Amino acid sequence: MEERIIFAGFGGQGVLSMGLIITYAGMFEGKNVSWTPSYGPEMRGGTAFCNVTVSDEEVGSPVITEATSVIVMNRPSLDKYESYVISGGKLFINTSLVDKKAERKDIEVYEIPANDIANELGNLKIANMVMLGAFVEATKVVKMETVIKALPEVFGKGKEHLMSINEKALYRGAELIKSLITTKK
Amino acid sequence: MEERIIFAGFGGQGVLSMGLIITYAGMFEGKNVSWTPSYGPEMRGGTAFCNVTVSDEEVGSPVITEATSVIVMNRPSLDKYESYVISGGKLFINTSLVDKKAERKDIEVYEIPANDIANELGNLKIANMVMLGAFVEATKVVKMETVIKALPEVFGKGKEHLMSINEKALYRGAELIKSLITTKK
Amino acid sequence: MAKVIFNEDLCKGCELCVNACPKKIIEMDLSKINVKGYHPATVKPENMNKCIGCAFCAMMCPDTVITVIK
Amino acid sequence: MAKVIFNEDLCKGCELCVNACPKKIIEMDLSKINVKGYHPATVKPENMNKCIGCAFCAMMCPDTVITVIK
Amino acid sequence: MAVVFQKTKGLTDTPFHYCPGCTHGIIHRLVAEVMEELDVLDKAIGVAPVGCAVFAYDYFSCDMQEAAHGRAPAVATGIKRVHPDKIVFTYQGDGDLAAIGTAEIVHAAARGENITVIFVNNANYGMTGGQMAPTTLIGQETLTTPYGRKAEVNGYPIRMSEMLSTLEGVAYIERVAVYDVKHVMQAKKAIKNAFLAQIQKKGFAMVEVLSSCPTNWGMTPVEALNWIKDHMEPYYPLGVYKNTLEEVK
Amino acid sequence: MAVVFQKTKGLTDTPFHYCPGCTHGIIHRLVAEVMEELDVLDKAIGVAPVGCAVFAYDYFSCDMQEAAHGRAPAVATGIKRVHPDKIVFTYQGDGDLAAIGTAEIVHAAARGENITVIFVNNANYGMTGGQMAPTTLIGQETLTTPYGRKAEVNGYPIRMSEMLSTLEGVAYIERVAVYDVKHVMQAKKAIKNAFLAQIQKKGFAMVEVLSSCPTNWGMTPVEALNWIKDHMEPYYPLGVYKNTLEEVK
Amino acid sequence: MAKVLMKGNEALAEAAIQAGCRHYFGYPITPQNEVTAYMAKRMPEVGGVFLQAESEVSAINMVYGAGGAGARVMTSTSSPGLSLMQEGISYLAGAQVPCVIVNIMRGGPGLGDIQGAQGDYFQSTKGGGHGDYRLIVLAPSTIQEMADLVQEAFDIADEYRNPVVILGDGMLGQMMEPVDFENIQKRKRDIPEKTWATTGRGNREHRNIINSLYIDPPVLEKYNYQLFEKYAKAEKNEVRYEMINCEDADVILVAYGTIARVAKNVMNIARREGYKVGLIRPISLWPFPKEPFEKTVNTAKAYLTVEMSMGQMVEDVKLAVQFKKPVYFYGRPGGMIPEPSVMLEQIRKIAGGVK
Amino acid sequence: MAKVLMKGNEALAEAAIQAGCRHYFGYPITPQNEVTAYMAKRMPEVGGVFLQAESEVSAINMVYGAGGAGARVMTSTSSPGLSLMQEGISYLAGAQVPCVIVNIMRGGPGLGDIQGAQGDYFQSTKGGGHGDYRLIVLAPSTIQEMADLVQEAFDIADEYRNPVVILGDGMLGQMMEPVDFENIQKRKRDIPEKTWATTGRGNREHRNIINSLYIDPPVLEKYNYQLFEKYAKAEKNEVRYEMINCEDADVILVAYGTIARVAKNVMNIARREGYKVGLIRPISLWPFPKEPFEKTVNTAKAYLTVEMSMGQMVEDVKLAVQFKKPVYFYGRPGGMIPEPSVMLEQIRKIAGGVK
Ligand SMILES: Cc1ncc(C[n+]2csc(CCOP(=O)(O)OP(=O)(O)O)c2C)c(N)n1
Ligand SMILES: Cc1ncc(C[n+]2csc(CCOP(=O)(O)OP(=O)(O)O)c2C)c(N)n1
Ligand code: SF4
Ligand code: SF4
Ligand code: SF4
Ligand code: SF4
Ligand code: SF4
Ligand code: SF4
Ligand SMILES: [Mg+2]
Ligand SMILES: [Mg+2]
Repeated sequence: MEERIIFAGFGGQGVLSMGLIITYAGMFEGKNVSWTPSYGPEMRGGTAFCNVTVSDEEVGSPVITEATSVIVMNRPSLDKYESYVISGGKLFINTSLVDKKAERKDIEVYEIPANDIANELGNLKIANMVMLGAFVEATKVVKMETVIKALPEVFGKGKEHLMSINEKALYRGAELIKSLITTKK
Repeated sequence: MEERIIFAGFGGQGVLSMGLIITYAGMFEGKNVSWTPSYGPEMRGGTAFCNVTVSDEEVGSPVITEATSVIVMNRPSLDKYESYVISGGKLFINTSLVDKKAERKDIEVYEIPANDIANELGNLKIANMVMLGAFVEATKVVKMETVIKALPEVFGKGKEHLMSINEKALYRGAELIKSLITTKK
Repeated sequence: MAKVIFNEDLCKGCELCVNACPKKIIEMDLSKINVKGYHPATVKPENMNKCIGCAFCAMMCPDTVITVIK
Repeated sequence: MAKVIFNEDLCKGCELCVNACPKKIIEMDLSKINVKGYHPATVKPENMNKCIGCAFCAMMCPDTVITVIK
Repeated sequence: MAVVFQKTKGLTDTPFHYCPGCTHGIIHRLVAEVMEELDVLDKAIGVAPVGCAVFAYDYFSCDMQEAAHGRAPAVATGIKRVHPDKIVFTYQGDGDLAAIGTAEIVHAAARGENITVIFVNNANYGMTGGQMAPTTLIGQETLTTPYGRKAEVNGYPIRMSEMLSTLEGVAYIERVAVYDVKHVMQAKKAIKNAFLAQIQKKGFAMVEVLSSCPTNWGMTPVEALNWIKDHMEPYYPLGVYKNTLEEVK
Repeated sequence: MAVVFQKTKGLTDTPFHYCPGCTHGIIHRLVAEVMEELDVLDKAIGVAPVGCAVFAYDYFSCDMQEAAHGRAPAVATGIKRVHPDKIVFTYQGDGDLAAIGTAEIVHAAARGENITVIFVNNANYGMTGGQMAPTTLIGQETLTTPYGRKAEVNGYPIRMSEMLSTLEGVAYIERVAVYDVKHVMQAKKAIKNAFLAQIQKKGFAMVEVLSSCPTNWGMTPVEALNWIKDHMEPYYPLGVYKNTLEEVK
Repeated sequence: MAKVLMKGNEALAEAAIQAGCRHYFGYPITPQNEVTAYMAKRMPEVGGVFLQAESEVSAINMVYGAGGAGARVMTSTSSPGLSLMQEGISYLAGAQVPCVIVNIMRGGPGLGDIQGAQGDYFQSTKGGGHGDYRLIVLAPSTIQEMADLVQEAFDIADEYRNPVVILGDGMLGQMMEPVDFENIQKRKRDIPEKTWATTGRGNREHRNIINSLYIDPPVLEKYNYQLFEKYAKAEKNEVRYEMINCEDADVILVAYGTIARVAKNVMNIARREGYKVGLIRPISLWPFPKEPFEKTVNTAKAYLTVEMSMGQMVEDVKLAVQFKKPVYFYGRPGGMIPEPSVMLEQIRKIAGGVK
Repeated sequence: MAKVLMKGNEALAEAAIQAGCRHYFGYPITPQNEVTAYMAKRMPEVGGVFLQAESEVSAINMVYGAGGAGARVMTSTSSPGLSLMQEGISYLAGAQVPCVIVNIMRGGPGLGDIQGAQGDYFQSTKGGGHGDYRLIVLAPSTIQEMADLVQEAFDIADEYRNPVVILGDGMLGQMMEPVDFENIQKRKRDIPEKTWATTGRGNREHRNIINSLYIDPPVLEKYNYQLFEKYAKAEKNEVRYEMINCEDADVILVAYGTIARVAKNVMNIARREGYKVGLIRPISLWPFPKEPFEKTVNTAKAYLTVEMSMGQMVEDVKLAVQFKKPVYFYGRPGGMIPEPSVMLEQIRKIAGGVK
């Protein structure tokens, strides 16, 4: 098993954290993991992304050109990364901010209105968690409970008040997938 | 013909000029020439020397390890350079400042009391010219008149008042050699 | 009567213009997200007539978003 | 009564001591050339009794040639 | 209706890459406006630094050179000595000018190099993520002073305007700030003077601009303006430190 | 009879390589005497420059490091941060300190680095044959200002003591000269203060010494002393520029 | 929990501290800023010194002072910063001051970009500074190895009284992988006491002097020969490399650092396709490992060197292979990562019909 | 009188002026001080600019500014100074700014000494700065050639928009030989107008920008490839060397600069002794001349590379000879000159019985 995942969005949408959480979770589950952020001049704005590999084998290139999954949180990210998904791979689109449809036909596309759901939950900042929940549910790269275990590593211990809202968002994202899949069936 | 000459003495004894004069003279006579000074931290004192090659062929190494002639103006120079003279070569010693005798037996040694003669001529600074005159007379590397022609190149044009005393010193040095040779006969 | 024009897609939502406007008529348009991903600054049409054309907003805008007409 | 001692072989003949001596008793020994090739500074024996041991010469000597005794 | 304010021709159409609310943008605009007003855009040659303003060569609508970190004054010197009648300026951050480029700025000033220097003091290294600059205040937390800058360890913030004003080659030095409209207008005047000094061949001219870095200071852009006023200005007093200009009407 | 004056133990037996009458020798002796008198030779670590004093490591009878040209203050900083209780000093020429090493000295001073700097200003680059230094006077002929230093081309000589005194980290700065006995004695006092500042952990201390270079000035050693007095001193006023020392009896 | 997830830059910094480094001098530059930041935070906690220098020129000279004074000292930077350090590095090697210098390479030349690259191989291994000297250059390819090698680097530096370079790239600096600090294996070494350090004379008989000036050429020559005796010893004892699947390999990939990871993947894919492919991964870039080439040159059909540059290490590969077999090259400069697919294609082409 | 007796450093400076160089920025250092002094004197006479920078770091960045502004510009220094210029040189190459950089090498590493040496070959030819770039490096061996090559260097720099290095040594800088300035032969070149220079926009449509930053890796990669196309052109057109007595030679000496003169003498002596000895003297060190080796590798029995270093060019010789024949090395570091007698002895040994 080797999952090569790209998370992408605006700076400030928490895409680096999404990747980190999966990386920690993968490590906790005894997998080989690697996380590579985009980095550039410090100036904010523009696109941020990270590459995450979770694998049973040693991790080769930390830079992903053939992704098993791609998560795009905004429109420019879709434009840039759609082509990175391998045939048969998965593409997660944050439809709250992306008005375009995916063009590829050879991949599985998940449309998640992450910001809208986050808004419903009362906090726009947790759109990334909604998306992450969906991603975990759809891919099963790691278990949801390991993801929950990983949260404090990324957000800092002692921020328990944040945890419950994050968890809630994760589960909402996951539910969405369940219902989608149910729908499909 | 290739003459490889080392001039050595205290800084301030004019050894670089001696070498330069021969170099110019060699050039004027259509020879291949090269002049290499000692250079070091600017601080005055210590030993100064230069290497001069006058040759019918292209000049190879500008640094002389096997000299056809060596001119030493002080004691440390004798200690250092006596061994550089090739067998059959010539060694010129300024006996005014060098109380030691040459040790080599396989070379021709010329003992010139250059400072004393310069003193006689009324100017200690021209000891180097006395020595140079002797050297030219003994080796015939270049003609004396070419040496005279070369003087303004080294001391600057328009310093004619200096020239006559320099010329006088050159000829006194040359005479000394002539008399030495006569004596020998 | 004066008017301010926002080159919306350049706006980064920093609110320096909001802060600078003596008439306090500039606000962020929370209903929009521009190509850069920000809520752009705007003056509601109903408030535009309060603009005195002082150009304080434009002078404090770091991104040359604002043109002022009078 | 004072006395100056010159470590002759260190002397570079700069004459700063000559210049500094209030008693003007230091001179260059033109009869000698030291290992460095300079005429070293000296006080003639007949002048040594004029030395007041002020050590001005030593304080101006850049080459620590001079020791002063009093 | 007439246009009261519009974007200067001194700037290209390329949008700034600066963070939201970063006053680098304001300062750029002022420099560009001054060049337009003095009508020197066609003979100006600018030197961009390494720092957040590294892409300045994309923004000013004149010829530009991108210098190595800190070396803009040397690069500008090279240009000015080739084109003594052109208008040469550098735009530098406080890391660029006051740290790695200390020797270059001191000697450009001492030489009275006839150039104009725009010195953006934002009390940290913006581009690399907010490390201590020579201008970082005592107590200020940065990436490399996580416990606050301590005088015993890192010494004291350097007041470049004061230090450089001791040099004879300096024609004009002023320190300004851009935290409100009034000060922005003063800043523009200072920048104009610094270009005039060059036009009048008076020697080295510099304007130090107290500027914000909301991103690395961890503040909103508006809070950052206040921080300039409340924390920077007291340590870095505004004003003219040297002026040998002829009066210009 | 008692010894009134003899060579200090602060110096080794190696004879100086300096030119006849070069006052580097006097300054060396003063530094060595001060260290002997303060009894710090066993815990002193000196940093030699690149310049005529490059062999200083052969002369001072304490541990020494030879620094790259201009970098002595950085080297000294490295040493001092490892051994904060040792006595660390640099000995630097005006090319070393005021040209290539400008950034290093400015920042050592700004940091209030607790070191002592002996700064030998002889208005040229002695070691390399007498080129212009940042301290070369206007009109002075050197190898690289064969027509005399011109302000329009080379700018103005830098007064380092004045410039560095604007920095807060500085504990002690004095400019002295060594052209006669009285001034030599004053120079020694200043050097002692600069070491005391370090012992008292006051921060950065520097003594600028106006010194001669008879060889490259083309003068006799005695003429050179007069030239310091007549030409250098007027541009480089002697005196204490900063002093935060506690009184020591 | 033995393993912690860390950025390469942070692992490097932590490993240095665990190796006893208590003095760090540096200047910020992307993509190594996390080293500086980590040191700024950690050094005060362990009673060490973190000092941000005014430039890389200063930083390397502070390293000289501190190293000469006997400390375990480190600096880190990225490509342009390394260029500024070249004079200082030549002095460090010349005066035999031990220290660890980290270069987290980025794209060049000039300002270039800030992505990971390998364009500074020549600079580190052949001598970017003046004169005859050598640096020991170690190139990790995982975060764990970064931690391992940094610790060893301090020991090597002290044993040889020589600067040791850790040559990484932006990718390695920025990525996170789990690191185990508890089981780091280091070679046992006889690290001599630093009796030469300038610690103040104390009651020592002699003065200690840190110096690289030998104004008399014959003396300098002799000194150079001494340095090269030391280098010869390093060439004997400090060669490191990894060699995988080389016994039966027709085509042997040669790569170091980040790109060696990619090459390893490619090797596995190619093996699955039936090509006999091996990998030589130099870990010490100087001394360059000749041994794995000597061992394989008779059995391999060709070598394919892959670098994130226009081709630098490939010269050393050619010298090691001695032109007995073809040495091919594939590289991409400017922060781009050579494509696995291109490598595979080249392998197929080189291997020809032979599977 | 056509020939004038001049120091190498002075001839170099005069030749630069005759080549139209009107801007010189430099910092004093032995053994190249005569260049600075000469420029200080001459530039004002010809209406040019001589400026003594505050350091080599500044000097090279002034060169960048002036070269980018369209001037024919030069700097000169010696080994430690060159090390300080490495960042600037990488920028110059990266931004394609033409200029001439003179290195009158001395003994190293570190402060070393001030005698002529050849320890900076790697630094100049492989890249002492960061990133992938190349300098064109020319190595004169007589004062006349110094004058010739400097003039050509400016043309090459302008044709290629690239820095050109004149690599001499202290010996060449200090010695005097007769020089003829009147009959300097230069290749006719199409030197393009400097339409890219920052001269002020004037009525130009576009702005000119001198820059080496390409923050987007694919763009930087492409730019790197462009640079290397240029370098490939130089490798084709700018190779220079001298080849003497190689047709029948059993042993071929390989040497550049000062020591090539000594090698030539040795060749003559050896020939007189009956040994068939030839000489290959690379004049362009980069691009390194492979041709003379290709021409001789089948007939020669061995090569003997002689350098005033611990052995640097010898690597390029090996790469050129491709291990088809043995390549021996004899060198002395630290400013010492390899001994003719030792060379002879080696020749005798290598030639063996064969005369
Ligand atoms: C030689 C070198 N060292 C370090 C860097 C990394 N670097 C880029 S910008 C910068 C600091 C910028 O700070 P400042 O000059 O204050 O500008 P700001 O970003 O704050 O506007 C540094 C250290 C570099 N590019 N080159
Ligand atoms: C990097 C470098 N640049 C230049 C030099 C050459 N150099 C040696 S000493 C010196 C100047 C010395 O002048 P100063 O510091 O004033 O000392 P002084 O000799 O006058 O006492 C120079 C330029 C060098 N050794 N290293
Ligand atoms: S011009 Fe003045 S009043 Fe109008 S919006 Fe701008 S700041 Fe407000
Ligand atoms: S100041 Fe400019 S960028 Fe900021 S919010 Fe207002 S219009 Fe937008
Ligand atoms: S001690 Fe005083 S009086 Fe005696 S010689 Fe010296 S200077 Fe003259
Ligand atoms: S001062 Fe010293 S060196 Fe100079 S002449 Fe007097 S004793 Fe000699
Ligand atoms: S990092 Fe700071 S200085 Fe740089 S653009 Fe952002 S706010 Fe401005
Ligand atoms: S060159 Fe000048 S400074 Fe150097 S030792 Fe000689 S006189 Fe002194
Ligand atoms: Mg800043
Ligand atoms: Mg000086």
